[in-house]
Amino acid sequence: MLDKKGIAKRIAQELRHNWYVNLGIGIPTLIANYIPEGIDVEFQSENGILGMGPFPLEGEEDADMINAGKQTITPMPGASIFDSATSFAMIRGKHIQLTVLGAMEVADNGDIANWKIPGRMVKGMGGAMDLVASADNIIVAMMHTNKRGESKLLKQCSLPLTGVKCVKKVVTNLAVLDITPEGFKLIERAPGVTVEEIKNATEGRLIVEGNIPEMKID
Amino acid sequence: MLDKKGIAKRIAQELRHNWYVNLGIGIPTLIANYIPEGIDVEFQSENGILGMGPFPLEGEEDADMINAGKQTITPMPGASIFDSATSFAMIRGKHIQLTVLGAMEVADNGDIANWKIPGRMVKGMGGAMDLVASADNIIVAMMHTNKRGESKLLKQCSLPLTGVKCVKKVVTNLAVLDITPEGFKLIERAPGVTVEEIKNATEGRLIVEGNIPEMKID
Amino acid sequence: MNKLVANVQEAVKDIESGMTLMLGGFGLCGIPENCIAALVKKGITNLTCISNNAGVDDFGLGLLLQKRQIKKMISSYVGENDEFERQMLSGELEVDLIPQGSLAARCQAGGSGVPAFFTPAGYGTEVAFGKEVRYFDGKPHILEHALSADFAIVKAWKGDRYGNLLFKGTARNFNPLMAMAGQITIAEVEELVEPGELDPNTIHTPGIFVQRIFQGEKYEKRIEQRTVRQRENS
Amino acid sequence: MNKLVANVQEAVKDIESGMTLMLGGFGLCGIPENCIAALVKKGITNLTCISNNAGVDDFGLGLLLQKRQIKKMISSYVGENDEFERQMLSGELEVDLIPQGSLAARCQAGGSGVPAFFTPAGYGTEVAFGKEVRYFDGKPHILEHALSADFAIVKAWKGDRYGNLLFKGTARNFNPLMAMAGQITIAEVEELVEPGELDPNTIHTPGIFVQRIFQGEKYEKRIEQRTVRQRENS
Repeated sequence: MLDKKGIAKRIAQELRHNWYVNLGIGIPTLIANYIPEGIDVEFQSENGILGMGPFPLEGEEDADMINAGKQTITPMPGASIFDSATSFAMIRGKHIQLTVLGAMEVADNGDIANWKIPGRMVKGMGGAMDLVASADNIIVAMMHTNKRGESKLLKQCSLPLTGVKCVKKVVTNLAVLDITPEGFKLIERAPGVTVEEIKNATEGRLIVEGNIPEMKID
Repeated sequence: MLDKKGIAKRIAQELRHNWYVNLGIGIPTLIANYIPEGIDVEFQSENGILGMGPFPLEGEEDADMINAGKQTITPMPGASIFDSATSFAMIRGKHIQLTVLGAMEVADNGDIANWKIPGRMVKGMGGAMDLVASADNIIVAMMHTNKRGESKLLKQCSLPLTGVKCVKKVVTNLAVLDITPEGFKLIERAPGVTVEEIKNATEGRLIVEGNIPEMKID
Repeated sequence: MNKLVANVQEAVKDIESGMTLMLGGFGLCGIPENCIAALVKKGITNLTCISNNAGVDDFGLGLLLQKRQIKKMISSYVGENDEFERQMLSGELEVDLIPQGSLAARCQAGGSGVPAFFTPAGYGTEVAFGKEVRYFDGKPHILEHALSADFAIVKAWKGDRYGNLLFKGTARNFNPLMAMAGQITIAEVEELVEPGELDPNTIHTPGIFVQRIFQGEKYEKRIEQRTVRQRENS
Repeated sequence: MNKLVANVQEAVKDIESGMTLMLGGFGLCGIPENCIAALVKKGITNLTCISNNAGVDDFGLGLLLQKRQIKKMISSYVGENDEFERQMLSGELEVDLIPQGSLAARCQAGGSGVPAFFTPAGYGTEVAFGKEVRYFDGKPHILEHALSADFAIVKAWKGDRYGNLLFKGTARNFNPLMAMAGQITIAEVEELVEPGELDPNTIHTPGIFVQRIFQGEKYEKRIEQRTVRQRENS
């Protein structure tokens, strides 16, 4: 079973050289710490920066330099700053090769819900709806089940949708799954996790074909 | 009767303090030379500059600093440069208080034609269609008749239109006319020009009410 | 083209109850602190505020929420604010949540004379309720309309009395877009400079979009998430 | 993110006959001189060129017109070019003339994932033939669609190997918009600088929009209308 760092490490293996990447808040943000050797990627944050670098050294925080999670950051050499319209032109215009975001629920047709629990939690969608409606390559990073042990990989989302038929891949603490026309296709198991455990934790249609390898995470 | 300079001088009287103004190619460009005392205006050129100043001194021409007529210009202190989309955002978004342009024909309902003579002259509309479709205050500067002595102020344009029902005022070598629901309303006569002469040179509906004053041009 | 006003009171003097305001900023980054404080003091109410976020409980637009001066918020993300959530869930506050990219594009469209455009964002979600759907290249899009406001209030780093603005870092965000979309646009700046000091080639907001400008005071520039990395041992 | 290519030949190597190209510039101001020369030399034909103007008889896109390499032009203003007018009136050249603001907005939309938008420009004229008309606030608008291209070719003043670009003066014009809209965008620059040399805060085109960059040579930067004023006697 993976912890959050493990999920981030596994998704980092999906990065390809020269990709522009948008990382959502939470687990996705951790991915920046595990970029594979020899892979050069640039991070976009939708509040208006491309070439986002590490957090500043203590005492060097700049209130005018934050990411979409409102965290203080630094720009890399070669970074650029732009307004919100240009930022979403990048996103909507498919200039970003990978988007990773968290979710409350994912359905086996690629629907995603991650912005609202009616009557209880209404934080808003932020940039998530633009991201999922536009990106060709969307990976969801999340726990396989919620705090009550219920599956978050569903036949159909019960919460208000963020986007329809858009998620391409899900990486959880238990497994890596592709979204296919037939449902969640199991690609890899987390270390020490059995196919049976994944089946039990997955409410949506699950396809298990042949031998399912265990993830390789160092 | 006015010459081109005279037309420009008369239109310059329409300028109001703190207006942003877009001047078309030809007679309109001359207006910049006759800004009344105490009136502060800023000129926009649709190729991407606000705060257009005079031509450069000889030897100081910069190929990267031109106006929409492709003439070398200089920026005024406080000028700004922008791309073509932002430039037309200013125009379409009604941020410009006055647009002056030339025309081949104007109809008495405010239609204008100035971009094409089918089969003979096809230079394109440039920014004219955006300007006339958007601006609330459009003045046409032109000769009252064409080279063959035919009226350019018509019941209906014969040439392909640039815009419909958009012109507010016409200043010609003979007269100043407002466009009203009833047609061209004669406002002023050029020095030495009679109402009769204006009537004879105007094919469209012409309204002459009361005494028509002569223009005051110094 | 002198757009300079003496101070913040002068800048907001004719903002009245019931008006629609756009306010720049992302979280607390790049918000017009002086104007918000003046609006709180003015005590006007029933405002409709278009702003990506709604501040935090005790800063930014949270200050106007505390005093119940806002009737309706049009935003994309309103977490980080308990009072907001309480007013919304209790129904005291109307809230229109829209995708961040659509919000940015709708402000820009409002200032650009583009009344409506198609975007894929929100298709198939409750954001699309009642909106026209059309397919382009086989992909569904929804029609979104331009936003405008009685006043747009933005915060810039530097500006001159012609209204030219330069923003700093990610404090730019929505500010240049909203500056385009206000019937009247007010800019507060950290530093007022002489016309000509800003390089015409790198001005972010040309002065034509700004009607009033003044130099703000005592910027707090609060940081929401102070994240730092360790200094390596030397 | 190294987008640097060795030279212009490398940059245009896979541009083929029949493709659609966007080319930045207004008149001869800010045109990609090196790439145009290389396309002439390559001798490819049947090109569709999206460019505000069509150059003059012996410079800019006029060079491609001379050699009959262009099948179709999508432009707003094509005066200043006799050969162009001859080819168009004789029917050798297809021409789609569109309002300048719509051209700019359609390129920007193409790069921004906005497939269509409404604009008032061209309503009631032949530009509106066959286009949807809709009223907003009582005013008629027409629906215009996004433009895109196999290659966008732009010219910048300075750029770095990440693809970040800075334009100079009014040579900016259509360049940043077209840079957004190319499947592949090629930038030729007068001066190549190291990443970090350009101020992130004032970059005009973020590198994400550029796939190839190289330093151009021997810029002629021809002036179409050399207008000057007299020096006052001193």
